[in-house]
Amino acid sequence: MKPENPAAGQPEKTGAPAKAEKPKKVVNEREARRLIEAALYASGYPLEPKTLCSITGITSKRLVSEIARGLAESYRVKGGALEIVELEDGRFVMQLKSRYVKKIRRLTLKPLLTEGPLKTLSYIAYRQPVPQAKVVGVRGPQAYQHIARLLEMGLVEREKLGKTSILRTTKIFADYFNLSRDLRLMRRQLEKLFEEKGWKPGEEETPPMSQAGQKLPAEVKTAPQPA
Amino acid sequence: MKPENPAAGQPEKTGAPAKAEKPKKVVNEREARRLIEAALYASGYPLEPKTLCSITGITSKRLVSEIARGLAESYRVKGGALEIVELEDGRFVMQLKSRYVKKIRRLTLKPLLTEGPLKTLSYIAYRQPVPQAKVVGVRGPQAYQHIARLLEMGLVEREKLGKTSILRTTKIFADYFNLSRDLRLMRRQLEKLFEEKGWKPGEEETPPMSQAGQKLPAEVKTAPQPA
Amino acid sequence: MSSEKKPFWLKPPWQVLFDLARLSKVRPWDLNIATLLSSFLKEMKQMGYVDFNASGTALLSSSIVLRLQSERIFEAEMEEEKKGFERIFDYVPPPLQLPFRFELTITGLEDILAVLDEVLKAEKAGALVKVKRVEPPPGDLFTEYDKMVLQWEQQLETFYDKLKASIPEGEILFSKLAGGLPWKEIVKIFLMLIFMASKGLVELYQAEEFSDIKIVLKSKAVEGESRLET
Repeated sequence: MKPENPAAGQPEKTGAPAKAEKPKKVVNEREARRLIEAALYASGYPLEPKTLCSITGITSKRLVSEIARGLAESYRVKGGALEIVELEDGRFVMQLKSRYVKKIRRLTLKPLLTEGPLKTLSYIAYRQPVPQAKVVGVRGPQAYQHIARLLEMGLVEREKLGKTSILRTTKIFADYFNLSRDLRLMRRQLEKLFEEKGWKPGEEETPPMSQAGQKLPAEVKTAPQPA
Repeated sequence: MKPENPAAGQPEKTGAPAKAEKPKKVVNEREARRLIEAALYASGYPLEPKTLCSITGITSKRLVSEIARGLAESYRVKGGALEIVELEDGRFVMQLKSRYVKKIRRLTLKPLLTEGPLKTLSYIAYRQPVPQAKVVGVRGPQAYQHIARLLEMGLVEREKLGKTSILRTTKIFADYFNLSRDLRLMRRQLEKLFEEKGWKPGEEETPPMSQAGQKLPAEVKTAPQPA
Repeated sequence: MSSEKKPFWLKPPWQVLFDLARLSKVRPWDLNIATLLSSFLKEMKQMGYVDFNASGTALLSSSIVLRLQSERIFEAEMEEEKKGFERIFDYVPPPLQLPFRFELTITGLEDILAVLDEVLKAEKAGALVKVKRVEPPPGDLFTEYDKMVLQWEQQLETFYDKLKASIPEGEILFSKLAGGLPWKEIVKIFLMLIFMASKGLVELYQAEEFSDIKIVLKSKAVEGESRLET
């Protein structure tokens, strides 16, 4: 092991020394695409076209966005577990398709949200702006912990309105699902997302959750999980 | 010292009967491939075929390795910035091709851990298996928080031995930093690395602190295990 | 005593600070303690001498008002929290699974080695810190508070129900109620009674300092009255 050589053990033997620390020169489109892919993979957060320009050395934001869009399309066509999403504001992000998240939970070094906080998040997103007391009333007292975690992660924000605490989702939340920042529009988008999961707003039929220990009626009222 | 499996980290005997933890529904190969991709992406460190079996529900390590190899091949053909590499010991890892590593440095990359928890982790790694009380004695009371974080991330595990809590690093730690999973070997590796630097643990002048950003992410991505 | 001969502090607006019976009737947030006290001090200075008795009383009253003010806030919060725990039915949509985004980190083995050297130096220097087990750091203050209030409310409720069931006569002496219990429990019961008294669930009577406390369940009394009426 040669820790002083960071590339040690990398099976790649391209022989091409990575000399370009300053990729200012215009690179070809294929290379730009790879650089964008590298940047999106490494960052773990949405990147602006401006940043992608600086990484690739391309000066046109439009061009860089086009290349990124092409990359996103190639991911979509390949149909793998990863996706590159262009957000409403023109930023790009690489992520795991959400249906795979549960399955890889134990492998990640990044602690992930469990089902409880995720449901609380769903509820806040659906009913926002919603008083904290209502969220707790529906989700049970453990919602206080969920809310604390969601606040910590920046997915939800709390605002004092007199004696009441009002909760709503943040831009970070909207970024994750590429939702509109307009609350009404977001609600419609969310309804669509929920429908895709087999849930219809206001529908009475709500088979009990399979998990044991679901004591709160609110918990029982949730729609079945997709397998 | 916990009786470590001496074969841990060694190339797997593909002929050995695979004991899947919970025989899950066998997924089709395409879906298995996506699950492997998801797992490799999410972990960021090398995964054993055994782990990939448990993620995909496939019982044969040979089959799972074959699928992973197919996935690696598709990455190679695509020629992007990412690659999937099969290490000498049969583990698979997804990583950024080394020539792109330098180029994405300008992005704000987060450290795995801040300095405090990192110090606590390094101490545990060097002195393991080590009583928690000793770690706290050397590192101060804030070490309790560090330990909690390290446990949550799965880098460290705690075992009760009577009234004493014993700490040691996990396989994930070894895989992440490309160290042997055998604790004695790991210590020897750490000592050797110290010597290579001309340092004597805790005796000479502090080596210059590595600058954040100078650490190449590729280093995090593991190289093949030393034999 | 004619009003002319009264010291200035027994006149409005300071008068309220020296009349405890009245103090308990005012709405605490109607009093501007800061203004009241600064004008009181100004008047006192003008008098040419300081009456420590009066100043002491003013100080005591101010602290009572401040306490009442904070209690009001607390009550309001409690009210909100209580409302929060009423079970509400609403349709809860299924959990939205957040997509996972990998983050390449810049921590490598070299970082481990660099910090390890420092740690081992500290170890060698015998810089062993004597450490007491510390509790994990408090989480979000509001959450902790919320949890505490919830627990407290639940305990209070259970305790009150038990009390109602176990003393049909509606009153009991504290010594009888808490006799034989561990010290910690006694303190807990005492605090709960104080809390219940402030909520008007019980009345507490103590003939003199350090004498036994008589606890009278208010609902019992009310029920008793209503039974008598019928």
